Order: sequence, then structure tokens, then C-alpha cells
Amino acid sequence: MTTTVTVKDFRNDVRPNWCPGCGDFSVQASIQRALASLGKQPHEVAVISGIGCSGRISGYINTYGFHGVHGRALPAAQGLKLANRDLTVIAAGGDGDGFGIGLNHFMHSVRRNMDITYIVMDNHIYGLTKGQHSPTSAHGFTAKTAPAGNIENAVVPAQIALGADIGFLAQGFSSDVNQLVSLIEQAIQYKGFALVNVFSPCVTYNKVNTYDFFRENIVNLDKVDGYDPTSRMEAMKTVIETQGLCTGLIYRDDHRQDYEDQIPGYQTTPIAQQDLQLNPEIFAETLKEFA
Amino acid sequence: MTTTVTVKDFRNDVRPNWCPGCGDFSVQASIQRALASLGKQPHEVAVISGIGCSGRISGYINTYGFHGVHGRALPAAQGLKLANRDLTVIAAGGDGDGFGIGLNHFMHSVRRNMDITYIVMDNHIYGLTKGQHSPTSAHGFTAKTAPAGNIENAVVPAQIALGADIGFLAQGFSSDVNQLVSLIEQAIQYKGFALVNVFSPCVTYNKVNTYDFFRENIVNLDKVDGYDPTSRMEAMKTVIETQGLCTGLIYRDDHRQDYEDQIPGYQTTPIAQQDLQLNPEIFAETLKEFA
Amino acid sequence: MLEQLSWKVGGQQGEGVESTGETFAVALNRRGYYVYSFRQFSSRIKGGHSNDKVRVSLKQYRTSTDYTDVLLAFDQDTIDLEAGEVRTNGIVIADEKFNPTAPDHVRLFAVPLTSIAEECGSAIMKNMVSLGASAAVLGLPIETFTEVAEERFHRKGQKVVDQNTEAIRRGYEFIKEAGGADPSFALKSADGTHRLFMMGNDALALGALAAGARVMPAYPITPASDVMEYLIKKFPKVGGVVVQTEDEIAAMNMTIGAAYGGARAFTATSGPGLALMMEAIGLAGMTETPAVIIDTQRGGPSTGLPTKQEQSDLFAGMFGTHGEIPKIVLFPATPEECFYSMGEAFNLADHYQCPVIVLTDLQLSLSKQTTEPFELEKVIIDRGSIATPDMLAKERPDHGEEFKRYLLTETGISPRAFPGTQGGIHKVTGVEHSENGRPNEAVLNRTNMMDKRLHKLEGVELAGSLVRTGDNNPQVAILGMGANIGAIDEACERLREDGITAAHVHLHTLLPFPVQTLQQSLADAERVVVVENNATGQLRHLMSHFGVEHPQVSSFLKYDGSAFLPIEIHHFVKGMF
Amino acid sequence: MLEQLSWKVGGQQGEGVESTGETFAVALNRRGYYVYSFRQFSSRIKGGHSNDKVRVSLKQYRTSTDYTDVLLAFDQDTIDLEAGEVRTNGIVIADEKFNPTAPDHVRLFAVPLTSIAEECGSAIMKNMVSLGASAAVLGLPIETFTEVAEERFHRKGQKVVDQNTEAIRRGYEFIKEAGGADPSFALKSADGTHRLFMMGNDALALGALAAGARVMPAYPITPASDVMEYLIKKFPKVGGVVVQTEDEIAAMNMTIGAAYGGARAFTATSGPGLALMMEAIGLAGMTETPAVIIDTQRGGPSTGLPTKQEQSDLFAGMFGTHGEIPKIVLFPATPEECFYSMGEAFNLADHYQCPVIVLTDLQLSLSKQTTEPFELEKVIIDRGSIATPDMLAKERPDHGEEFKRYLLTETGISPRAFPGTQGGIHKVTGVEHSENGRPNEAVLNRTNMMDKRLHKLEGVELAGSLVRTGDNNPQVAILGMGANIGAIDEACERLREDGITAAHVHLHTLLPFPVQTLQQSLADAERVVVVENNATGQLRHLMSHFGVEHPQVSSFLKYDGSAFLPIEIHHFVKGMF
Ligand SMILES: Cc1ncc(C[n+]2csc(CCOP(=O)(O)OP(=O)(O)O)c2C)c(N)n1
Ligand SMILES: Cc1ncc(C[n+]2csc(CCOP(=O)(O)OP(=O)(O)O)c2C)c(N)n1
Ligand code: SF4
Ligand code: SF4
Ligand SMILES: [Mg+2]
Ligand SMILES: [Mg+2]
Repeated sequence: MTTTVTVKDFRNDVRPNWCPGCGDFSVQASIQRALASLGKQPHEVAVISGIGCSGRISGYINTYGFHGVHGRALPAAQGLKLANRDLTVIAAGGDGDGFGIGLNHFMHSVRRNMDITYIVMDNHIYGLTKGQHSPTSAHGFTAKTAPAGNIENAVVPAQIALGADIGFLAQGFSSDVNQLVSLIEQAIQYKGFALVNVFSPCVTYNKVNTYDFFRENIVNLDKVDGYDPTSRMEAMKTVIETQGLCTGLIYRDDHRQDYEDQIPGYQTTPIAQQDLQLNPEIFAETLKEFA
Repeated sequence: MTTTVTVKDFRNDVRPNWCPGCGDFSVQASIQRALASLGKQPHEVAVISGIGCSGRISGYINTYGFHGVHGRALPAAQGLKLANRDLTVIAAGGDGDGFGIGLNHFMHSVRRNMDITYIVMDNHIYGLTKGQHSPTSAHGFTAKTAPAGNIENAVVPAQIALGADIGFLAQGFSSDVNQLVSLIEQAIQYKGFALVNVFSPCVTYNKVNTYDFFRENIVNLDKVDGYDPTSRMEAMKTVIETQGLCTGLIYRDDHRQDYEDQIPGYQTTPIAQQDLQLNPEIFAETLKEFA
Repeated sequence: MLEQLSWKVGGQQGEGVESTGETFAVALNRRGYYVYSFRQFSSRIKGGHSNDKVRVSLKQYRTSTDYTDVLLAFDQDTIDLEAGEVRTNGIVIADEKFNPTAPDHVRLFAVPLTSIAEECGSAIMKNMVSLGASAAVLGLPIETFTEVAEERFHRKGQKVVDQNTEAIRRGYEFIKEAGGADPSFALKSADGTHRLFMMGNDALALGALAAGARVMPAYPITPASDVMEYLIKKFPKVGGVVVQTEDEIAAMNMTIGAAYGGARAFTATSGPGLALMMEAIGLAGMTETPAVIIDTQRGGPSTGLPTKQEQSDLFAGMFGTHGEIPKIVLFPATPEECFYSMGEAFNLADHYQCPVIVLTDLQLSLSKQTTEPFELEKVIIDRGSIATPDMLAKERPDHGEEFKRYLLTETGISPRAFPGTQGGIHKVTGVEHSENGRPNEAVLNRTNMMDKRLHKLEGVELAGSLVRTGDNNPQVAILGMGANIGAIDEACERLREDGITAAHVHLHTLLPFPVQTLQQSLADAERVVVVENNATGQLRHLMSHFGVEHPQVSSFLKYDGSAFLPIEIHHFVKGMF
Repeated sequence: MLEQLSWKVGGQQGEGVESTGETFAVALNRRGYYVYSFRQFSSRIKGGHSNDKVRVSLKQYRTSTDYTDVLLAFDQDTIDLEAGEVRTNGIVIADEKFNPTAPDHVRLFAVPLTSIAEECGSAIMKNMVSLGASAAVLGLPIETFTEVAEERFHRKGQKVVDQNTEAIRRGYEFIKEAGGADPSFALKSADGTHRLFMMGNDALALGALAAGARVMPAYPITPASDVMEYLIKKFPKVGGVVVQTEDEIAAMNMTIGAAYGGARAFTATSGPGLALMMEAIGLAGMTETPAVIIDTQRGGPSTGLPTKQEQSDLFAGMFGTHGEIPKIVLFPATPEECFYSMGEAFNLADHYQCPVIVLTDLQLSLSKQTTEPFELEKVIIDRGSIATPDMLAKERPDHGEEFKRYLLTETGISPRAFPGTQGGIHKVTGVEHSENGRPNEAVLNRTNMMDKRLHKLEGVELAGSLVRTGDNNPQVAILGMGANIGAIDEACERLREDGITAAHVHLHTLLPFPVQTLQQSLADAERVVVVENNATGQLRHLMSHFGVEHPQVSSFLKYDGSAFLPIEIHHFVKGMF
């Protein structure tokens, strides 16, 4: 049995089918590094993903992996967490998956606040279906389904996350793996629902939001002197001012209880490991109500 | 043919099946008054609602009325607007309908920004299904499905609406019909997506968020000197500070184009009134691409 | 002396109709009678006519009677709507307050229900007065109700108990004095056996609890909400959790996540919610995740008749998902079956590693009835094929290839490893996959995997797929399901009285459809009548669909939202001979 | 000289395979040949083997051949995977660059595709070189491709045109010199008739456009996305609008809203999206709103095989909604049928005021094939029963009761009034309702309304529900649907060559199921074989379900994601005799 783990332990023999240069490679590597540096054992971790190029990530990391249906990674991840609260549960997917079809689950996951880390690979495009605009595509952006330019306004993930009153909010960029690893580590350690939204360029279908685009437009909060990630108003202001184009730890509130700790009668032993046999006394007592 | 309309023109002979004292009566009356005072003809208006006690409202106003499925009033309303842009389209429903099951549509309706008014009767409870907590129920609130107190955090509608970058945001209260009428009028006149979230008490199942509760806790922005509803930061700050418990016009941005005005080639004549016969020349030209 | 009796209370929704009916029913159940109560209500909170019909008998009937003996009316509406059903010379007890009038064929007793209640302390005690009056009419000892009142109110202090007891007594005496204690309405006394009294939904919840379900994500909907509302109160005792999700899509995907995680997880919904779950049910089938879904059917389509009886989701439950998955669909008929079906559902889900849908109908879910006590020992928890940590440690090298979650086996069933288990790491995906759960589009793999999944249930007929009662070589076999069990049984009895031999075949399993068993159980019948609460004859079509043949099959359908009455089935079948 | 020929190009996904195949096919279609091209690809963006097989013939075939005559390989993988299919002495053209090796039964020409292309100006022109080489092998005039290249590149200037022409010429000459211009591969020349070349999805989009559809809310999904992507480019010309919605639930509800508003509205999706639309489809049925839904079937269940052929959503499309609604399900088989089916679908939706599902399968949706020019005059727009402003002004008083949207009529069809129409105000609800659209739970109203809705399609058999071709009193009738039309036709031809008489019955309408028509059209056959791309035999079960009988029915199923080959059906059927 391995006791010390390395990045290698989180690698398997599957060659990702992402296009060369896709931002998702860095996200995968960052998750692997973060898990190793936190000393997690591979079997103690589960990655739950949705459908999209990004959704393939659960197949590429040597942990338990569940690749569900489009937009529903978060409900599945929450179910898993409830069944086994000892697991490190990471949900992951694309901007379409998480902020398009799956946005309702995101909003409600935030307020439910289970101890889960959600990593979004936000490339401002639908990759797997070949280049339609996504909810994070800017107004005016041209795409297969917006040949004359997108006429909807973009969702700004950081802004809606704050609007939904999230407890942990960070953003990373595929080109800055060191920062990303650190953010993912913090997110996993955070006891509650944590979002790490990653600007992860699609080199095939998005010719606007490229590596260069992000490099030029992102404000790295790690480098902003005196930025206080514990102030919600400051976070909101920063996000509005940067139009969401900022990286680093944006907001963190350490004074919350997660969902699991508030469930009445919920036990420390994971449900999956409990004896399911009902105590006959409890049963007898229960039946009395119907006598 | 009537040319001047009065409130009476918007009344039909159906007796609402709401409980006596339900806040929704005032919402109904306010919509009727607003429509009359704007001089709309009943047949030029359609009310599209979801499922819930509140959802019954589309049956009680003498306009076209569509009572769809739970949580989907907004997509149906948008479809209707696209088919007939001349109609005044009002979507309406409950907090569960709009911010629970239907929240994804709300978030995306905001960014799509069609010229629609959305009125939510927010009673912080599921009324029609007899008293489960709703997404706007406070943490700790007890309900049928939270007998030991709600362990989820509440959605604050005004906050998520601002987070989603809404162009028109107002809140009303069933006890202040004059204000509510004025807000609904403004919302209907606003060219774009407008939310009027109404604190509309459920007298049967919500014994916490009563008329008195709202009366005591609401900050009426109409009475706040110098409140500037054109500042998004100020709006956000106010909403956070009042925990969403404020009424009046919270935010309004008049510098946006609505969706309809941006659709390439979309005509001023409503689709429903156009000749659908395809021009043979356009057809012939189109086929050429496949030759 | 009566061997059975039908009593009905009616009034405005929210006016105490439900609690009056409930107290009446519970009290008689306690005395050892068999009780069946059926509530009619509207999809609104207050107002609108509502009534609760209670059948009391010395032997068990699982449905309401065709007629009413005693009608308790809280308003004139109730008399206008319901007195037609009261038998000739039947009794109507009405509140004097509204100057009741009644048709000629009944005997009306205008009782000052409200005034007496007010004199006893509060108008809300009019239900107690009316129960006392009912006791007098039915020749029941007054203790039948005073005991229940005592128990119910003793926490509120002796004064409240006394007031309520007094209200009952005054109602009782009023009728006695008014000459309403007609011996022809007196009920034979029961043997005092203790049994339970509950609705199908209670039994489903208890069944899930006993079967080891510990995670229930669900979204409220009539008539399913009781299940979650009950368990949310009980789960804290056993460490379980109910999550009220944002919608049914979340509920189903969360159920799958929890089941994948090793919990016994389930959700409960009704038609519109089932529709929303379709995509995720397909995921459960594809990923071979055991998940249990209760669908309490109500009047469809769309929002339809949300508080009315129907059995019209058979097709949706059986055929609703896109593509092809293994699936099991059960349809219990009584609270007892509801209870044990949940144990069965979880075992089947774990054994076959596929979604299991448990259908009920509104009548079964909401009608409260006398129920035999449940035996916990009969609920065996069998988790199916699990790769335990021990097995994995023994059989698998430390650094080998991934665990083959989808190992091709003879039976199509492969061991599961729960996340968190060392040595069990594997992938799960809704995309077509190889044995170790990786996406794989190869033609051969595809065929193998489809065969694996669909093979699991091929040719299987589950034990107890149907129950047949009644005559051999009958002139008619009546095929039914769900709550119609009672009306069919009673119709068969009456047919026999008419000299027509009859058998009752009640279907319990819809998928895998018990082709052989059903074919055999209908073979000796001259005619077959399929009785179902829907408009298109779904069960009738299922017979053809799966190739169950019989030369003489007719359908008897009801889709107006009301439950079948025995008399309707009786007449329909009799008319065929 | 060949009457038909099979050419295939293969390589890594994203490497120009698709454009090479497309140019080849378009060029030959222009010359008057019948062309059928079938693409194999994976659910990934770059990398992974992909190929495009093009059949060229003097008469029309609607499927690929069993074998390949000429294989154009951009990598060794392609040879390894695909050369087995090349017929003995068939030709493999491969890029010299990767030192290709090929099995003995083929003739390999290693052509310096990349080097020549580089010499002409850019490596990407290797596809042009390879087309030139193909022309030489097939004895085609070089203009076949140079003309297309000229047209395609003339906007980029003469230089680009010249480079490409040169690349084609060099490829052509290389083969000539290498002795690859084998007269036995020369194609007979075609008559130069101008026809279209398109995939089913194009035809669906054009059909919707011609039928007057002007609102299309949809969510992207393979293989349906093309439809929205095409119309989003075309709609600006006619004032229509495509909305890319947040999900399929929004798409379906928005479609309903627009249809209610008076537009012709539709959406397009595939299996997982269809599953999500179930609840709203029920709403369309209950509110009698005409809505058209395209479901381009792909490999299921769940995410399944998203880029592969399957026909496994029949049940979901027909039976997926909870409760019972009227519904129409069509399944065209060719681009021509796709085009006219859309007109039919909108007319049926407007006439019967119910949802209409148009099924296709991936092969039909994505295979490009020679298509007869569409005739716009044949697309008649019939909006069914509409209460126009004039009618309403005449017939209805100024202040009367609401318009009876759900007027009970003989046919069950009631006039619609579009919102905005004076005098037409009414209510619509998914709850059971009265004639004026108000919620109503009364038993009689319920029965009337259910009967009204379901009656609309009762006993109806739509014109053109199936097409039968082939022999009378055949030894075998092959029943099929969708893209399998070509393989079945060809199998029938070969059976006849073997002396087995055969008929082909191709089903076009699944709901209302054409019971009588199908029964009759199978009656004279000795045996029936049902051919379908799914694992459970859904069409076969539909026959039983609806009571279509035949003493000798067998199923031939394929569910490995690949399309039926004529030879497979031929062998299967032949084996029965
Ligand atoms: C219910 C459903 N609808 C649509 C699809 C098709 N689909 C697959 S991935 C995807 C979007 C991918 O975009 P995103 O989530 O941003 O992921 P990316 O590929 O960009 O990483 C869509 C629409 C699906 N699989 N399921
Ligand atoms: C898909 C679906 N799920 C659940 C329901 C049951 N249902 C009807 S109304 C409602 C919630 C009502 O709450 P809200 O929207 O706040 O309206 P209110 O009754 O409080 O006005 C629910 C859960 C339904 N009709 N459809
Ligand atoms: S298409 Fe875009 S998102 Fe998908 S793998 Fe390629 S680069 Fe990455
Ligand atoms: S239950 Fe509540 S929300 Fe519903 S009608 Fe009554 S008071 Fe209003
Ligand atoms: Mg993306
Ligand atoms: Mg509410």
C-alpha cells in the first residue's frame, strides 16, 4: 500500500482525446498535482464530470470517475458526497455544461453548500459540438450559431457565483499552472462548496478568447496589493470592474457550516459503510404511529 | 370596440381559488390596474404563468392566458413574444416556480433580454403543494420538508438578478398596491427583460414571513432620499445590506437594446401575421448551394 | 345489524373534513374493524368541495362502496353533491346552522353541531360533536371516539380532553333523543384485533426505511410528497438524509450519484416529474447504477388532474427513455405490497444493477386503509454483487490495470466497487464503454455491452409477478393492477353470486413483463376483461406488445379521475354474458 | 467500364478527410451521377480515424456498397483499418510520405501527395492532388475536379485557382505515369442531369423554411445541430429567428409558446434532448398546441454512441410522455422525404393541433446523397382551423363570454385564436379544462375532453404511411424504416437475382400506426422480416402492440452503431430459404 503519493499516482494510461494545445490539459495536470500535494490517495477521490470536451476529464485522472449526462455533474456529485462523506469529491465540466444547461444546479449547489469542489473549464464556446456560442461568449462574438454575432449578453460566472452568495470563489488560467494548483488545493481544503472557474482556451473553435487574449486581459489578483478576498463587496466590485476577467482567490468566507454538518442525525461514518439493517426497536416504535 | 379601457376590462368572471387573505389577490389587482392605466387593450396582452397557487393568476385576468408547466413560464413567454412582438407579454409565477425549478430559465432570460415583464409572487414557501420550504425560505425556517429547520441558504432574488446583470429590477409588496401598480407599469414600459419580485404572503403555510414580517423588515427605496436606481453598485450594496428586503425600483439601465431589436432580419410585422409562403426566388437561390 | 357500513363526511376544503374522517377511521380501525377511506379533493388549498368516504367492515375490502349509509354534511353543497349516493332511508347528519334540506329518499338530522361545539368551548369541536352523533346512529359505544380524543388531546391538558369528550357526548345524545339511533344501522362488533391504518405512501416510506434506503433526493409533487415528508422526520434516527432538490432532474441525478456511491438511494415523484427524469433514468440504465424511482400516478396528461386517480404512466415508465436499457417496473396494489415492494425494488436494483420504477396510483398512495402489521424479518437486504475491500485486496495487484466494473460475465452482471474502496478504481460513463468503463465505440465492444446490459433481464420472469384468485376455468378472468384490486375482487364476488364464475388476475410486475405466467393464468378463462384507469388501454396493449394471447379480450376503462366502483365492473362484465 | 463505383477516403479526424470526400462527391454529382456518401467519425474533435465512403452510380442507390473499389489513405491507420474492405485488385492510393504498406489483394499506389502539394504551394492541397489521382484511376476527365476547384477558389484569386488546378493535374498525371489508369476502373459517363446533393438535415431545414417555420428554439446536439446552424444563416432572409436556448426544456417550451402565438415553430434534437422535452411535449398535447419536434436518432442509451447510426428512440418518441395525448410520429427515409415531411408535419400539427415528432436516424441526417430538386409548389401551407379576426368580429359579440378555444366538435378539432386577436381572448392550461380553457375537474368534462383529444387521431391512417415496392405475393416482405431504405432495396434486388421474390415495405408513419394498411401490405408475403437498427426490435414490437399480424415474422437487428450493408440483409434473408 502506498502511503506517500506523487503526481504519478493520479495518472492513468489513457491518452486524452483533446486537441493539441487545448487548455484542458493544464487543468487535468493541475488537479493531479493538487491532489498529490494534498496527500490524497487516488481511491479516496472521485471526479464527476458532465458532457463536453472538458467532461472527458474524469476519465483521465487515476481516481474514481463518473461521466454523467450533460449539465448534471453537480447533482450527481452531491449524491455521491451524501453517500460517502469521506470522499474528496470534485465536479468538473465546461462552461456550457455548468453555466448553460446546468446553471440551475450550480445556483442551488451554491446555496446548499456541500463540501465539493467544482472546476469549470471555461472556454467561452461549445467545443464538443463544434463551435456554437456558449453562455460565457461575449455579446457580438461570432460562432456557428451566431454567424452575425451573439445577441445575448454573457454570463459572468464569478458575478453570478457571488450573486448566489458562494462561500469560496477562485478563477485560474490554463497558462498559470502554479496558481491553478494552489487554487484547487485551497478549494479542496475549503469545507463547503468551492468554485474554481478556469479560463481554458479552446484552440480549435474559439479564435477570440485565445491564450493571448486572456494573457492580455486578465487581472491577477495575487498581484494586486492589498486585495482582500474576505470582503464580499470588494469581490463584487472587482468582478464587475474586470468584467470577470480576474484570476486568483476572489472570495472566501470561512464562517459557514457545510450542508453535511447540518443534516439532523447524519453520522460521521459514511452511509455507504453503515449497516443498513433497521433496528427492530426503531421499527416497532415507528409502526405505533399507524396503530 | 372599446377605445378607452378601465380596470373592469381586465376582469373576468372567475373567482380566484386562493385562500382569503392570500397576497396574490393584490398582485392580480395591481396587474389589472397597471394594464388599464397604460391603456392596453385586453387582447393585446398575454399572461403566461407556471404552476403553483400563484400560477393560477393567468386564469384570473381578462387577457390571453397561458398556464404551462412548472417552472417554464419564461421560455413559453419568450416563444410567444418571438411569434408576436406586438403583444405585451407578462410572465408570472411563484418563488418555487421561478427561482427553484425554473431558475435556469430566469438566469438566461435575463441575459437574453427580451421585452417581457416577469412578476414573481414570492411567498417564501411552496403553497400549492402545501407548505414545503422554497428557495427563498430563510436558513432555519421550518416547513414540511424542513421540520428541524432549513439547512440551505436562501436565494435572494434581487441579488441573483443583479448578478445576472438584469436591466430592470423592482420589488413590491402585496400590502402596497399603489407602489406595485407603478412598478408594474414601469416594468411593462421598459424595453427589455424586467423583473418585479413581489413579497406576497401565504397566509396558510407561512407563519413567519407574514404581512407583519414584511411590514417591519422592508426598506422602501421610494422613501430613501437620494437612492440612485441607475447605479448597479449601489443597487448591489443596498440589496446586500437589506438582505434583499427592499421594495421600489432597485435598478434600471436604459442603455440596452432588447433581443428582438437585434435579431438579424427580424421584421416589425409580427411573425404570426406574416405571409408564410416562401418567395420562390429565395428558394431557388437557396437550392443552388446544394447543386 | 350491519356487517359493513359506508360513512362519508363532506364540506369545504380546509374546514376539518380530513381530520374528521381520519378520526372516525382510526377509531374504528382500533376496534378491529377493517377500514378503507377514500378522499376526494381539489388542487386548491382552501374552499372547493372535499369529502372523505370511510368503509367499515368485518372482512377486508380494498375499495369504497358504491353507496353511502350515513352522510355527515358540513354544508349544503355536500348534501347537494353527495346525497344522491346515500341509499334509500340512509341518514344525513347536517349542521343545523345552515338550515339543511335533503332529498326525500334520505332521513335528515339537523344537528346543532356548531352551537353545541361553541357551548363546549370552541366551534372547531364541531367535528367531535359530529363523531358523537355518528356513534349514536351506528350503535357504536361512545368510547370508540372518546378514547381516541383522550389520546389525541391529553398533551393539551385535561380541560381540552374534557371539552372534546363532552362534545362527543352531546352529539351522541342529541341523536339518541332525536330518535336517530336506528338499530338497522348498528354495526356488528369487531374482534378487536390490532392492525395498522395507513396509506400506500406511508407504506412506501416505511418499506424504504426497512430496506436500508438512506438517501432520498426529491422534489415535492402531489401525490408523492408524503413519502419525502415522512422520511425527513424519520431519517435522523438512522442517519439518512432527504434532500429537497431544485427539480426532478437534480433529484434523479443525485439519486444516481448516491447509488453509485454505495448508498441505497431513491426518489419519488409523479407524472410530470417522471417525464423530467427520463434522461437520467437512461443514465442509470447505461451505467448499471441501481436506482429506485417511485412514480405515484395521478391524472394526466401534463398537469392534468393532479388530485385524481389514474393509471396512465405505464408506457412512460416502461418505454420513456431514449435508447434501450434494462429496467424493472413494479406496481403494488396494497399498503402491504407497497411496503414489501420497496425491499424487493432495492434488492432487484442491486441485483440487476438497473433502475427500478415502483408505480402506484393516487388511490393507492393516498387512501388510508387497514393494513396487516409489517414484519421486518421478511425484509432481507441483498446488495447483489459487490467487490468488497477484502476481495479487492486479495484478488487484485497493487498497481494493476483498473478494476473491470463492466466485466463481461455469463449473467451480464458484474461486481461493483464503491468509490472509496482501495483497488476498485474504475470509470463510469454514460457513453458506450469497455469493461473498465472507458468510452469505446468499437463495433464488437458495443454489441457485447448492449447484450450484457439487455441480457440481464432477458427471459426473466420475477417471482410474484402476478396474483390470481377466484375460480378455475372461469367464465371471465379480470386482469387489473394497483388500487383496482378491491373493486375487482368485489365485482368477482358479485359475479359469482350471479352465477358467473370469475377469476381475478392482479399484475404486480410490468417489466420484465411476465409473458409466460400471464399467458398461463389467463389460459383457462373463457373471456378476459382488462380493467384499468386510463383512456387508451395501456395494459391491454402491453399484452399484445409482449405477445400474450387470448381469443376474447375486452377492455374496461375509466379515465374521469374517479376510482372504479365494484358495481361498475360488475355491470360491465355481467353485460357480456 | 463500371456502372457504379465505391471510393473511400480515410485519415485522422480534422485532417481534411471530410472536405476531400465532399469535393469528390459534389464533383461527381455535378456530372449527373448518383452519389451517396457516408461518413464515419468519432465523438472527438481532432484525431481518431475518420473516413468518408462515396458511392457513385448511374442509377440511384440509397446506401453504401459492401466493398470499396478505390481507397485513398492519408495515413497507415486507414490502410490497416479499411483495406480489408477493398475488393481484390482494388486500388489503394496512399501518401508516399508515410511509406505505406498494404495487403496483397490490393494494388497500392504510393503517391507523393504532400510533396506535390508543397511544390504547388501548400501541403493542404494534398487533397487536390489526391482527387487528381482519383480521376486518373477512374478514367474521369480531369475537369470533373478542376471545375469544382475553380468555382470554390475563384473568390481567392486566380493564383489560388491555378495552384489547385495544378495540384489536381499533377496527381492525375502521376497516376497515369505510374500505370494506375486501369480501364477496368473507368466509370461509364453519366447523362449530366442536374440534381441536388445534400444530407437529410439540410432537407429538413429547407423543408421547414418552405413550410413557413419562422421560429426555431433549439439546443445544439449531434446529429441535429446542422438544422439550427443552417437556418440561423437563412432565416434573416425571411424574418425568422433561431434561438440557441439554455437547454432542451427551454427549447420545447419556447416552441410551444411560439406555436401558441401563431408562428409555425419547431425544434430539433437527438435522444438525450428528446428525453428532456418529454414534459413539455405532454403540455403541447394537453393544450392542443401544434409543435413540431425533430429527433435525429443516434446511438443510445444515454450519451451512448453520439456519432453512430441507430433507430432506438421509437418508443421514447411514441410513448414517452406521462398520461395520454394525441401525437403524430413520422419517419422519412430520404432527403426528398425529409423535405416534404416537414411540410406535412406542420400541416398535420396545425390540422390536428398536437405535437408532431419527425424522426430521422444519424445515417439519414448526415449522409449526403443525390437528391431530386425540391418543388416548392408541392409544399402547401394549410394552417388548419383558425378563428380569424374577421370571423371573430362577425360571430362574436363585443362583450360576451370568452372564446371557446376547446369547443367540443364532431372531429375533436376546435378553431384556434391567436393571441392578439380581438374577440379571441381565452385561457390555455395544462390542467384539465373546460371548453373555454379554464381548469375543470368535473367527471363529465374530463371524459369529454379526453375523448375530444384522443378522438382526433382515432382510427386515422395518414396518406403515405408506407411505401411498398417489389414483387406481388413475395416469398419475403422486408419491413424497414429510415435510412435502411437503400440497403433493403438492394438486398431485395439481389434476392430476386437468387430467385427469391421479395417486396420492400417502408414505413413512413409510426403514429397513428397504419394498422390496416400495414396488415394489407404484408398479407400476401410468405414471410416478413423486420429490419431495424436497434437491439430490442422496437418496430417488430409495434406490430404486435397495434395488432398487425402475420404468421411468419422474423427480426433482423443491428445495434453496433454501423449502418446496414445490403449484403447483410441479403444473407440473412437468403439463409431463411
Ligand atoms: C441533453 C444534451 N443536450 C445536448 C448535448 C450535446 N452536447 C454535448 S457537449 C455540449 C456542450 C459542450 O460545451 P461545454 O460544456 O462548454 O464543453 P466543452 O466541449 O467546451 O469543453 C453539448 C451541447 C448532450 N450531450 N446532451
Ligand atoms: C415538474 C413538476 N414538479 C412538481 C410539481 C408540483 N408543484 C406544483 S406547484 C409547486 C411549487 C409551488 O410553489 P411556488 O412556485 O412557490 O408557488 P406558490 O404555490 O407558492 O404560489 C410544485 C412543487 C409540478 N407541478 N410539476
Ligand atoms: S475542440 Fe476546443 S475544447 Fe475541445 S478538445 Fe479541441 S481545443 Fe479543447
Ligand atoms: S396556500 Fe398560501 S399561496 Fe396558496 S392560495 Fe393559500 S395563502 Fe395563497
Ligand atoms: Mg466550453
Ligand atoms: Mg411560493
